[in-house]
Order: sequence, then structure tokens, then C-alpha cells
Amino acid sequence: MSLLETTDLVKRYPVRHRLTRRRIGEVSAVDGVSLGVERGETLGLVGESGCGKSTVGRLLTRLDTPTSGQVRFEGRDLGPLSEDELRPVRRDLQIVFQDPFSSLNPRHTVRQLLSAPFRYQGLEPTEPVEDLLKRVGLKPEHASRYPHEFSGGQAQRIGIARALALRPKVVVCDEPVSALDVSVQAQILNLLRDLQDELGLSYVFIAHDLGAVRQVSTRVAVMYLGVVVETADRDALFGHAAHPYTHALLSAVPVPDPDLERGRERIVLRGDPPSPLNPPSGCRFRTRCPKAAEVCAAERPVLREIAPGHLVACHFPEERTP
Amino acid sequence: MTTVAVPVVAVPVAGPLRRLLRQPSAAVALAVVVLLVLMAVAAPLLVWTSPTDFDSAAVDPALGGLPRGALGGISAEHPLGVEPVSGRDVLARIVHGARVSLLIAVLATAVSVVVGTALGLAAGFFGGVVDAVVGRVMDLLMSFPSLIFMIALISAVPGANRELLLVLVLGGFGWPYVGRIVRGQAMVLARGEFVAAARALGAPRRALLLREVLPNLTAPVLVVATMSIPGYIATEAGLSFLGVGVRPPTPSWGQMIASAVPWYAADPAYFLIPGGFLFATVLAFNVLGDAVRDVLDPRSVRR
Amino acid sequence: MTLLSVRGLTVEFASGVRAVDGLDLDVEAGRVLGVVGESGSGKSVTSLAVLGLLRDARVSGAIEFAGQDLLSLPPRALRALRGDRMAMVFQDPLSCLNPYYPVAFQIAEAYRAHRRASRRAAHALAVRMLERVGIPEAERRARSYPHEFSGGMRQRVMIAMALCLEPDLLVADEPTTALDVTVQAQVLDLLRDLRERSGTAIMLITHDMGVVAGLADDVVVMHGGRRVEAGPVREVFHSPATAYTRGLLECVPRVDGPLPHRLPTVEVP
Amino acid sequence: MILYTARRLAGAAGILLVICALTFAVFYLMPADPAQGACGKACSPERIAQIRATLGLDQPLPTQFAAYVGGIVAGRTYGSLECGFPCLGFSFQTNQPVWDALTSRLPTSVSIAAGAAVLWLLVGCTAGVVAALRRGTVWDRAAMMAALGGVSLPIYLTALLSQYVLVVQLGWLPYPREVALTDDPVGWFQSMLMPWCTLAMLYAGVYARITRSEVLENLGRDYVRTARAKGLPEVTVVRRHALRPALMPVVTIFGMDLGALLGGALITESVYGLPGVGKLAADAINSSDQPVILGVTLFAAAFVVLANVAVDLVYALLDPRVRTA
Amino acid sequence: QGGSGEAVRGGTLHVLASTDLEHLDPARNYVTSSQNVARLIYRTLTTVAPKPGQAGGEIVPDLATDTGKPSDGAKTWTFTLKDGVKFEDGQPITSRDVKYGVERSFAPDLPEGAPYARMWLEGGENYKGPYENPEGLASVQTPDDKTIVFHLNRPVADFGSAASLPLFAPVPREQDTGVGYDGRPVSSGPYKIEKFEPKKRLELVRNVHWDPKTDDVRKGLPDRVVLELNLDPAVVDQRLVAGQGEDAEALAMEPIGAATVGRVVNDPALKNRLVSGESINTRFLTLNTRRAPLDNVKVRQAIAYALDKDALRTVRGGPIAGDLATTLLPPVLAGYAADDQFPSPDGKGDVAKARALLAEAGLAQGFPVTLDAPSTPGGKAQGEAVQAALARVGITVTINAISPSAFYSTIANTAQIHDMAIDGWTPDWAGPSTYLPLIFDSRLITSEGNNNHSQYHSDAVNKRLDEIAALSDPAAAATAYGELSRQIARDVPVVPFLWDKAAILVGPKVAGAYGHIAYVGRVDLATVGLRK
Ligand SMILES: Nc1ncnc2c1ncn2[C@@H]1O[C@H](COP(=O)(O)OP(=O)(O)OP(=O)(O)O)[C@@H](O)[C@H]1O
Ligand SMILES: Nc1ncnc2c1ncn2[C@@H]1O[C@H](COP(=O)(O)OP(=O)(O)OP(=O)(O)O)[C@@H](O)[C@H]1O
Ligand SMILES: [Mg+2]
Ligand SMILES: [Mg+2]
Ligand code: NI
Repeated sequence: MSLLETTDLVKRYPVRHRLTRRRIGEVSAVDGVSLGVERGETLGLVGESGCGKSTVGRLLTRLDTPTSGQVRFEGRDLGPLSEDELRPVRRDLQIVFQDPFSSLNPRHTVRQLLSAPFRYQGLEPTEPVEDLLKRVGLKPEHASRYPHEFSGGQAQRIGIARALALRPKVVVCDEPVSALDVSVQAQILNLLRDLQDELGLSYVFIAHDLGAVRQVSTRVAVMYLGVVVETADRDALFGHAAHPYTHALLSAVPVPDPDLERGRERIVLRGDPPSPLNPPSGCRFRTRCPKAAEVCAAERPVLREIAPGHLVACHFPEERTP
Repeated sequence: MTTVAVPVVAVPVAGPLRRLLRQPSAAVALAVVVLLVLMAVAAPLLVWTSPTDFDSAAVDPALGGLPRGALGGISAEHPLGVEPVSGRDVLARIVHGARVSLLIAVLATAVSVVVGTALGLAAGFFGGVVDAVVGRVMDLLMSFPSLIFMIALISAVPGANRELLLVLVLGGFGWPYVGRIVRGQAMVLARGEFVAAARALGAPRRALLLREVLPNLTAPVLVVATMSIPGYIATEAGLSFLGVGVRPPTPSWGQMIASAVPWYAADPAYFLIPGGFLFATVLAFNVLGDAVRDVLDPRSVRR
Repeated sequence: MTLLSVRGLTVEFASGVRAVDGLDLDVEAGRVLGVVGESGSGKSVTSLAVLGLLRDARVSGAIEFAGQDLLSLPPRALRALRGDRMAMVFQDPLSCLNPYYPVAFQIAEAYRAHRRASRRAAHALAVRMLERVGIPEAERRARSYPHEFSGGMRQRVMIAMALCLEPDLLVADEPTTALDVTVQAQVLDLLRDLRERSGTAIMLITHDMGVVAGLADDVVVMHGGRRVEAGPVREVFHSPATAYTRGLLECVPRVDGPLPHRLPTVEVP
Repeated sequence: MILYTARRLAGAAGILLVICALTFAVFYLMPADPAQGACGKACSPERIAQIRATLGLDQPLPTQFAAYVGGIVAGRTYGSLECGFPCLGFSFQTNQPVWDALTSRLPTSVSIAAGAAVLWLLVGCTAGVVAALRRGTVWDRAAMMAALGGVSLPIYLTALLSQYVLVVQLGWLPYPREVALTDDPVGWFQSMLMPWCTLAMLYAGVYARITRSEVLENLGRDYVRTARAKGLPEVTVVRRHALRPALMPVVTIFGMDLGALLGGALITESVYGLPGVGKLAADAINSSDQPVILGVTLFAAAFVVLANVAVDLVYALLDPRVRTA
Repeated sequence: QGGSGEAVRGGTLHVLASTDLEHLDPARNYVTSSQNVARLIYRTLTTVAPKPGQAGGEIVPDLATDTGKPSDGAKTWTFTLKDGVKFEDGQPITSRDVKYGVERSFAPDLPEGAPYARMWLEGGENYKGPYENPEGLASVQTPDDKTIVFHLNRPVADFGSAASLPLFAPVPREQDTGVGYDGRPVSSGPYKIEKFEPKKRLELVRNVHWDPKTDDVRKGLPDRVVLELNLDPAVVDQRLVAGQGEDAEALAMEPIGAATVGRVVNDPALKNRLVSGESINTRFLTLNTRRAPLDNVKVRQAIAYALDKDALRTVRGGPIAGDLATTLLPPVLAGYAADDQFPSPDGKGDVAKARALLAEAGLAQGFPVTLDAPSTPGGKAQGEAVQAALARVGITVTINAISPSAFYSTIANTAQIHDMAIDGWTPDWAGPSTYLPLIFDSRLITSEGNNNHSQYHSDAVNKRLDEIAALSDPAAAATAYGELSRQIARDVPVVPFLWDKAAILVGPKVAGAYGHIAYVGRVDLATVGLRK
């Protein structure tokens, strides 16, 4: 049993006309995602913009209710729980957002922000605000400041401190470094790693930056247009990607080495990701896939295990070259 | 390791009031408003003449009650002249009228702000049915030809306390304008990440509304509040002008201007004086409201 | 031949912020200069200064473009150069396109600002440009509005607009930052291709060392409005002269190569 | 789109129905008894009762309301009296169907509203654009101060003052009176000039401020920078890329203001004594002519509600993002 | 006075009115200003003489050859129509048309008119007008086209005067449009309606079928008469003061406002254009005799002393607006006898006497009352004047402002009238018979539509009223009414404060204008014309 897992998670959002407010369709943001996070591991979730990563993150923390499918935490289905019943669960299940400034209430001081978890849970603070600040590398005297008085990296540290205040078991990090400068990114990635070592946390690490995912994850899931197309251990994925999309993705990331970068064999995909408003039939990647065949339009590929712990949803996966 | 902490820029955040006073026009406007408020509060101490006492010696019945003397009967006894026909002291009426105008405007603003914030917050935060219902009510109220309806409504209940009725009617028709702004803001805030973060921490709804969203509404609410006071002053005066304001002999600026209408050619001072006061007051509040918005509204700061 | 030469460029804003502080850089004709640096290092301000698009700012130093000193040029003459001999592509293609006009109109507008052409001819040119930047069904899509395009397509439109007068210099400020990696790869390919075909010099501003590595011939590293390091790409990347540049290169987690337990962080010069 | 328009119109009708009901209820609360009013100086109780029956005032309120709404849709009768479609009631004080009273006064209101609207749009938008382009200069400050002043001037004050100065003191203009444009264009213009200016002064300030802030906001937009980077002349940049988008909110507010104004510029018409819809309302309120007040309220509300619908549709036509969404 | 020079035929006369014409339908026309206008359009059996001053009170024949022949102890009245009288379409006017006009005043659809036909005609209580009872009213007989006979249920000495009321105008049955007739009554007088927009404008043009030879009253001088209605009173004054353009040929319907008085009085040219007309109207403060403490006659007398009549007159424009009233009947009305039971210097009130009377009544410390006043600016100003005057003796007055159109019906409702009301009375013709009996007879008090606003009750007064009504000599009756009014005044059901005068401004080209007492001092429109 995984610590946190999902089965066939589906989330659709209605789409309304801008003027008439009529429902003109549905975005299928997440369409049948099954994932699992084990104790102490970091699951990386990558994919392009709009593929449903954040939606998965919100569903995992029950900030959104799934259209169908299950989210189970320690074996308990979170679906039918009311907000009051969820409250104790939330102690173990926290989230860190992308934009540190918009995730911190600008009207609250750091002290208020960091004591809110205890207040909302109706608990006595177990850890002074000063200690929390120290843990994430900030100074105790920062407690009386407001968020706008911090830099982006510092603010993100506050967000992390808040998520950790209740000593959760799982933290969902939704693009925690995307909004930050490269140098600060490294600091935050290091901090996350340190905290994991210290507290034995599990992370769900959402990012579109493959390098960052590789840096922190133990396992990685690749999403495309609402579905997971490939999951594998980090090394397996970065070493032997089996899905054509994963391949393309990896080859598209520019490498900061002029010789390597110029000499590299590149797979440049055609076109843009299709709209999740009416996703293609069958395999969702087929419209851009260099290997697409007739079967891809007709049949939706399911996740198959091609090697232990390596699952791919493709009719024509790459051969695993050892 | 060699991490360099990014230096935190100490932004010199001057207090909003200081920033406000740095604009000369706003400082003047604030001074005018403070003076007016003082004048209204201290009305009985300021002028000894009663605003309702007739002074038949100050007017000439043979000339139809025209004030004796130049400029509407300005004299040592009546520094701003007298009302034609009755000879009542204009200064006394102006000063007492300020009380009525300001009190009604402030209370009406309070009503519209409280109702508008509460309903706008609920609509923006909860969305769905609440939003639909509140939205409809706001649409409805804003579609009313409110001036006509207000007059009809006020004349429909002749026995009621006029001041209270005015406050309720003005506030009742005014809250949708607050509500609309609050609703929009609340909607954005409710979808914002810090609210999601609070939810993830298990915050009950009440806390989300009152602790997370509400404090972030103070700036826009304060802005609409200051911006709506002059509107209410003008509307109250307008209603008094149309004869449905406060009941005589309680003085009110609108009433004074209304009763000056037949006299505008014979005794122009009689409409220019209360008119000037009304204009100055509304202008001062408008300038002030503008400045408050500049200071508090991030949109205008950004430019 | 040096197409653009910037010497001692200093930009100071009314608020007292000195965004660029004595910057020197050169763009050679037909070559790509990468300008890298962290956020706030003054990259965008530099590019705007070059095109004379800064308002409310004091600009000093010298900017020489094809032998003309841009800073002393009268506004009319500068405007005549802008869009014609030097063009610009910005970071966010959605906000940079006017939502009220069809894309072809906006391209044709750029053309008609500098060349006498009938509406019809300008439109035809716009369609040709759209085809050239790889927009399928260009004839039909020409009449669409920006919001009907995807991010990558919009950036192609911006590039088409910049290139319709075949400028000598293209200033591209983070042209791929707002795009997904797969789309970024397409746009970078397009830029590479265009340069090879037209020989336009490019000043490519980015914070992504990988993008510079892939496209630029020369590189300037900026920090705090100053030049930290400059030189041919290969030289700078293989043997960075400053710890700052090295830090920038190493602090980015890569998809290849060794995996450190902790990432090195940048040291500010 | 057609369906949407139909739905909006139905919604508008719904709002009007509610407004109608509320107004109706308020009149029911009014102490003035229309039957007593209609009965006049010498009136016996029996006669009042007779009149009450003729007017249907003895019926329960819902029945009266149903009869009223029915009258709007299909016309009705009061005793021996015919009140044809659309019957907004019948004034027993003027012996006129309310609809006729309204339509006979509409031309005056339209004259006032249309002329004032043209004036304030011209003045307000121009001042706003100039202020935005010359931001921070004396021009800007003067325009914005003037705008605030205009907004702060109560309309009856402006009206009285202008009448005192222009008519009484200087004699440059005649007293405003009702003149049909077709009868005497010069007289019409002379009569309307003051009301136009009075109204325009109030609104121009609002429009100047909106235009200024919108133009400023748009001038700061990225696409304006793009336009400049293209080397477009500044005039084109401003006109095409800053002004055009800035006009959208102006159009929205204009539609609503005009809608509200067509329902009668109550104070303006009263002060100048021009027999428009607003004066009709003011007189009706003064004489407690309830059917007329009810009718004017509905009529004015209809303009506002329809203006709302129209504004949304125009918005859809002007904004490609909405049009094709 | 009234514009110099000779009035000649032709031109367009403009009438600037700040009020509306309430009704033009003869069955409903019961307001003096509408009656003044209606005299241009239709003729009645008799009418008032076209003369200034008290002479205007005289009743003269109009459609009829005389002012009516009474018989059967004044219970039967016979009128004969003149020859050659025609409607605007050329049809001759017959006695049936007059009968039909009278019958229409019974129709419930046509309320508001004078009540005399309904009160006096035999069988009137069961008759519902020609729409419901087309067979007609038997007590009005038309033996031939020229003769009309009225059978009354009581002797009425001045039925001939009543016959001057509009309900005695002819209405052709075929052209009766019911309620719609109000907008377009058929003309029998010198002018017919060309265009009528209620509350806006009435345009009259010549009725070519009116034969001046049949009419000794109307002159019919202007070719057209245009009334602009519902104007702002201040604007009317300003326009006439300026007197330019069309306004040179205009006259005001209403007296000048207080604000214009100063201007006119100080300018000889303007003063020359001022027409001052006496009026049969008396203004008074009604005291509700049924409400404590006003049920105490001492309190009412105290109020009579305390009232500042001069202030009230100043509100209305000062001395130009009339004389301070000391009696109920004004001097221009037959039966007037000089008297002043509550004298005070300059009419400003006698506070000491008032206080003494209040002390006698045990109310030395004063008391609160509510005053009903019309919500017009004038009404409110009068209210405030009463308020200020009574405050001097400790009476605190709350003003209850009532919309002008609802004002009289409100104070005519015994449940709705408060302690006091700004009030007044204009008799229906220039005689006292429609004065005291209508407003002080306690037997006529009804819950709604009551004219005895003070709800004054005195058996002695009732008895005396019956005795006077039985007198067949109008002159003797007038004297008796005058004496009775002194008796009533002692009980103070009302405090008269002003005998109205109307100061009316006319344009420089207007000639032959004089104020008619029956039209409460307004310019007699039937005779006014323009100069060359
Ligand atoms: N509340 C919502 N209402 C409607 N559509 C939504 C909503 N939230 C997300 N979507 C849509 O669902 C899809 C997936 O969105 P999501 O935010 O999960 O993507 P993402 O992978 O996190 O993208 P990014 O990298 O840009 O953050 C998108 O097409 C988005 O437009
Ligand atoms: N209009 C302006 N007024 C004042 N300061 C400005 C203005 N524009 C830019 N700056 C400041 O100039 C500095 C450089 O900004 P610039 O936009 O050039 O950075 P950048 O290198 O492009 O960063 P990024 O990677 O975030 O785009 C920053 O500190 C910024 O705050
Ligand atoms: Mg996301
Ligand atoms: Mg930049
Ligand atoms: Ni270290």
C-alpha cells in the first residue's frame, strides 16, 4: 500500500462562453491518472503547460474534488470526506505553491502565517515560529515582517516552513522553483532535499523543468494532456525513456554546453499540444508523434510495465537498450 | 557552501497618511473636510442664532420679502445674509445643514459599505447560487431609475423619520456599487493561492472569509467608501432639492438651494452661498477620495 | 564588421534605480550575441535602450548602429530605423500582440510604416511571412486574432512581424521563456534557420545558458547592470573567467551528466 | 448569438417585471388615494367608492397587479375607458394614457440626452486623451482638476448658475423651452444648449477621467511597446493601439449612462422646465399621479435594462476575444 | 393699468401658466383657472359680468336670454336659449344639448365637477348619468329646442348664479367621447381647440360659427390663444419681466412670485404692466375643533392672537398679495361687514393676549400640534411661518407636507386631517351662499370628501344657516350671512389671514386686461386682447 495513491483520477472542468456564460464544453484536465507515492520517496511529475500537473496536485491535497476516481491516503479514500473530516488528514498532507507571493496572505505577518497551521487545526503550537524560520534558513527576527518585505527565494522558504509546521508526511510541491531565478532555484532545491533527509518526508514534485525533476526525484511520471504516458525510476527514465514524448521532451531541453548542444540529435515535435477541450482520440500524443500509426487513433494505449517499475502507455515504445 | 543571501531591499514605506498629505491638493481637501466636520459637530457652539428664528426686520415685505441690504442682507448680525421672506440667518442654516448632510452621507456610506461588503464577499467567495442571487439583486437595484424610485418611496412613507429613511434608501440603492467591486475582488482572492494554502491547512470557511479574504478587501472598500461620500452628499442635497429630503424647518443645503430657485434672479447670493458650500464640500471629498485611491489602489500605484 | 556597438551604456530611472551601469557590448553582422544574466540584471533595459524605447529614463553612453549614433539621432530618424533595420521580439507574445486586430494586419502595419505599399500588397506579404515562419494554412490564419493562436504560433507571428522588413539586427528578449520546451525547440530551430537564410544578426537575451549554448556565437554575461564576462560562446562556457559565470553554469540542474547530491550555488562578483 | 440575445431580453423582461412589482407595491403603500385625488373638491364617500371601483382599486393587490401587467401586454379598459397596447396605466389627472404622455415627451428627452452625450463624449474623451498623453504636465493637472470640479458641481447648481449668467444677466440665450428640431432648428439649438452643457459638464469629467486612466493603462501595455518597436508614427501608436482598446470601457459606461439619461434627466428638465420624461416624472411625483410615476419608472428602467443588453452585445461585436470565444 | 392702449382684433395671445388646466370637460371643470380658460371655449346658461372689482360678481345671461325665471317658490327654474347660437361644426345649440351636459355631471366616470346638479335636481340621488341611464333625468325638461326647465328638490334663490358653472354648458350627445371629452370639448364659444397636450400646451383658434352678436360678454379679440402650461413660476416671471419677442404678447396666468415683487415695484415700466385684481378668495388656517387641545375655544382664540398674519402675507409676496384678513367674507363679497375680533399691531399677532388665553386654558407651557400643508415651496413656507409664529407662545408645530394634488382630499378626510391646516375658501360664485353653508354646517361632515375641515359643530349656526337658505331675497341673505360670520368667527374654527389679491404681469402689447374677482383676480381671458 502506497502512502498516497490515486486510481483512475479524472477531473473535468466546464468551459463557459465568455459572454453568454453558457457551457460550451469541458476541459478534461486529468483523465484517468493512477499514481502512488511511497514513504520517503519523491515522485516527480513533469509535462508541458496545461497537461494537468497542478490539477493532480490539487486533487491529491483535496483542494479540488475529483470528477471520478479515488485519492487514498494511508489506504483511506479521501473522496467522501467532508471538510471537517478532512481536517486531521490535512496535517499529514501539505502543499507548496509556485508563486511564493500569491500563496502568502499579504496582510499577515510571518508570525501569523506560520502560526496559522496550528490555529486552523485547533492545536497548541508545537514549534516556535523562530525555530521554523531557522529550519528553512531564515532569521528569527524576520517573524514580524510582511511577505512583500522578502525576496522571492525567502518568501518561498516561508511557504515551505508553513507547509512543514504540522510535520506532514507528504508535501506536494507544485512548481516550487519555477518562479525563481536560477541561482535561487538551486538553493530551494537543496533546502527541499535537506528537509527530506532530516524529516523523512515524501514529496510529490511537480515541475516542467526536467533538470529540476531529475535533481530531486526518485521516481518520475511524465504527463501529456491529462494522462500519464510514462513512469519509471529516475535513472531509468532519464537513461532509457520509452515513450516517444519523453524522448522528444528530453531532447528538447537545451544543454549548457555549446559542443554537446550543437552536435545533439534533436527530435523536434511538430505543432503544439492539442487543446484539452477536445483531445484526440486514441493515443493523445498521436497528433505530434513521429511514430503514429492507424492503431494510435483507434485505441487508447494503457500503461504497461515494460521493465520492473517502468510503465509506458504507447503502442510503439522504444526498445530498452541496456 | 557559498550561498549568498539576497539582500532584502528595505523599501521605505511611508505611512499612507503621509503619502496622502504629500499631495498638496489632497492636503487642502483633507483640511476642508476636517473643517466641515468640526463645523458640523460644533454647530450649536459656533452660531448663536437659531436656524429657525424668523427676523422680519431683516426683510422688506413691500418688496416681496427681499432681504434688506446688499448681497442677500449680509450684515454684522447676519454674516452670510438672511433667507428672503423669513429673514432666517443663512450662516446658522448652513452650519446646521452641514450636520444633516454629513451625517446622512456618512451613515449611508456605512450602510452601503457594510451591506455591500457582506453580500459582495459572500457572492464572490461562495459563487454558485449565492453569487447568482446576489448578482441578480444587484442588477435589479442598478437598473432602477433610482432617483425617481427614491422620491416615490420617500413620499410613500410620509410619517417615517426622514433622516433614517434617507440613510436607508441611499444605502439600499448604493450598496450594489460596493458589492460589485467587493465581489470581483473576493472572487479573485478566493481563487488565490493563499486561500488554497489556508484550505490545505484545514482552515474552516469562517476563517477563510474573515481572516484570509476580508483583510485584503480593506483597501478597495476604503477607496469606494471615500469615493461614495461625495455622491451621497450630492444625492441627499438633490433629494432635498426635489422636496423629499429632510423635513422643514430642519435646514439642509439642498433645501436651501431649492428654495432659492425662485429667487435666483432677485437674490443670487441666496443660492450662491449654499451652492458654494455644497460644491466645496463635494469637491473636497472627491479630491480626497481620488487621493486615497491613488495611495491605496495598487493599480494606480503601478502606473 | 560590428553592426551594433554599445559603449558605457548607463540607464538610470526616475526612481533612482540604475538598471544598466556602464555596459559595453558588440553585435557583429550576421552573428548571434547571447546576453545572459539573472533576473533584474538589466538585460531587457539594455535591449529597450538599443531600440530607443525607454521612456522616463536617463540614457547615457554611446550606442552605435551601422555607423550612426542612436542616442543623438532625432526621434524621426530613430523611428525610421526601428522596425526597418532593427526589429525586436519580446518575451510574452500574447500581451505583445494587440488583441483587437488580426495578425496579418499587425504584420502589414509594420511593413506599411516603412514602405509604400497598398493594403492588399502588404497583406499578401504578411501571409508570405506567416508561411515562412511555419504557420500552416497561412492564408486562412492571417485573418485570425491573436487569442486564436497558441503560444508558439504567437511567437512565430511576432517573429514574422519583426522580420518582414528583413532587418539587419533582431533583438530577441527571452523569445522562448514563456514557451514549453518542445515549442521552445521549434522556435529556436526557426531562429537558427532564419539566421542561416537571411544573415540577420541577432541579439538574443535569455537567462537560459542552454539556449545560448545552442544558438549564440558570442556571449555577454550581465550582473547588476554590468558586464561580468564576454567572449565567444565556446570559450566562455568551457573556461569561464569568473566564479559568477561558472556558478550560473553549474547551479542549473541538467538532464544529462553527473548528479550532485546538492547543487552548487552562485557567487556574486 | 440570436439565442443569447433572446435570453438576455427575456432576463431584461424579468427584471422589469420585478421592478414593476416593487414599484407597484410602493404605490400601494402611498397614503394618497388616487380615487380621492380624482374626485376633486366636492366629493361624497359614495362617489369615491364608485371611482374606486372604476379604477379597480377595490380589487386585491395581486389582481390589480395582474391587470396592470396584462394591460402592458394587451391593453385594458378602465370602466368605459380604453387604454390600448401598451397600456402603462392611465392618468386620471391628465386624462391621458401614460404611454401617450411618455411618447409625447420623449423627443425632448432624446434631444437633451443625445446632444449632451455628443458634447460630453467630445469634450471628455479629448480632455482624457490629452491628459494621458501629457501626463504629469499642467495640462493633465488642469484637465483632471476641471474634471473633478465638473463631477462635483450639483447639476441644479450649474443649471441655476448658467441660467442666471447667460439668460438673466447677459441675455445671450433665451429661456429654454420646448422647440421641435423640425420646426425651428435655431430655437431648438438655443433652448437645448444650456441643458446640454449642464449635463455634459457633469459627465465630461467622468469620461475624461476614465479615458485618461484607460489610455494610460493601454499606453503601458506590451502591445504599445511592440507598435513603437515596429517604428509606427506616434499618432498611429496612440490612435490604433492605445485609444481603440481604451474606448471599450468608455463604450460600456456610455451605453449605461445614455440608457439612464433617456429615462429622463429629472433634475435638468425640472430646473429648466423642459417638458421631457424627467419633468413628467417630477410633476407626477409632486402631484402624486401614481400611474404616471409607475409608468415612468418602468419606462426608464426599460431603457437602462435594454442599454445593458445592448452594451454587452456591442462589446461582443467590438472585442474579437468575446466574438469568437 | 393692465397695459395701456386699445385692444384690437387679431394676433396671437400667449398665456404663460405655471399650473396645469385640471379639466376642460364641462362636467368636471371646477377650478377657477380652468373655468376662466373654458369661458373662451364654451358658453353656459349664464355667466359672470366681464367687469373689474365687485361688479364682476354680477350674473348676466349667456346662452340664455336671461338669468332664469324662478317659479314654484324658486323650486322650478326656466331658461330660454338665444337664437343663432351654434357649436363649432355649425349645428345649432338646443336645450337638449344643455340637458345632456347637465346629465353628464352625474356620471361616475366624470368626477370632480360641481355638485349642485346632483344636490338640487329632483331624483338626482338615483341618477347615474347618461352612460348608465340613457333615458335621462326627468327633472330636466326640454319642452322645445329653446326652452329648458329644471325641477329642484328645494328652493334655490340663486340657481341663476349656479347656471354660470361649466356643467351648464351644452354638450352634443353625438360628439361626447366620455372621458376623452376632457381633451377636446366641443366649442360653443369664440375659440375651439386646435391642439391640447396636457401639462404642456393648449392652442385655441377661432370658432367661425360663434356669432359675436349673440354674445355680450366675450370679445374674442385675438386670432389665436396659446397657453403654455406647467412652466416654472420663476421662469414665467422672468419672461414677462423681459417681455421680449412672443412674450410681449403674453400674460401670466398666475400672480407674480414674491421674488419678483421687488423688481416690479421698483420699476415704473413694469409696474405699469401689473394688473392687480381683487379676489373672492379668503385664506385661513383651519383648526380641527375635534382634536384636543384645539377643542378648547380659548386655545383656538389664543392661536388667532398668536398668528403672524403679516409673515404669512410676506411669504406670498407682501402687501401686493392682498390685505390682511380680519373676517371670513372678503370685502368684495356681498354681505361683508368690517370687523376684527383678534386685533394686533400690523397683524403680527398679540403674543401677550395669546399667552394669557393659553394660561386660562391651563396650557401656559404650550403644547405640540401638527400642521397639514401642501408640499409646494409656498405651502412649506407658510407652514414655517405658522411654525415660527406659534413658537412664540410655546406651541411647537410639526409640518406635515402633503403633495398638492392629495392635499385637499387628505384634509377632507376626517381621519387624516391633523390639528391644523393651511386652508382657504373660494365660493363658487361671487355670493356668500356657497361659502358658510358649505364649510360650517356640521350636518355635512362626512368621513371623506368633507368640506367642513375644522369639523365645526354648532346647532345654533346650523339652524341659522337653514333660515338664511329659505330667504328668497339674495340681498337679505347676504346681510344675514355677514352677521352669521361674526358669530362663527368668535368660535374660531378657522383663523382668516389673507384676502387675496392677484398681481399679474402682462406683456407690453397686451391690452384690456383686468383681474376678475370670480377668477380669483386672474386676468379675464374672455375680454383681453392685443394692442396694435
Ligand atoms: N478551475 C479550472 N477551470 C477550468 N479549467 C481549468 C481549471 N483549472 C485548470 N483548468 C484547465 O485544465 C488544464 C490543466 O491545467 P493545470 O493547471 O492542471 O495544468 P499544469 O500542467 O499545471 O500547467 P502549468 O504548467 O501551466 O502550470 C488546462 O487546460 C487548464 O486550462
Ligand atoms: N520603468 C522602470 N522604472 C524603474 N526601474 C525599472 C524600470 N524597468 C526596469 N527597471 C529596473 O531595472 C532593473 C533591470 O531590469 P530588466 O528588466 O532589464 O531586467 P532583466 O535582466 O530583463 O530581468 P528579467 O530576466 O526578469 O527579464 C531591475 O532592477 C528593474 O527593477
Ligand atoms: Mg500548474
Ligand atoms: Mg527581461
Ligand atoms: Ni557551501
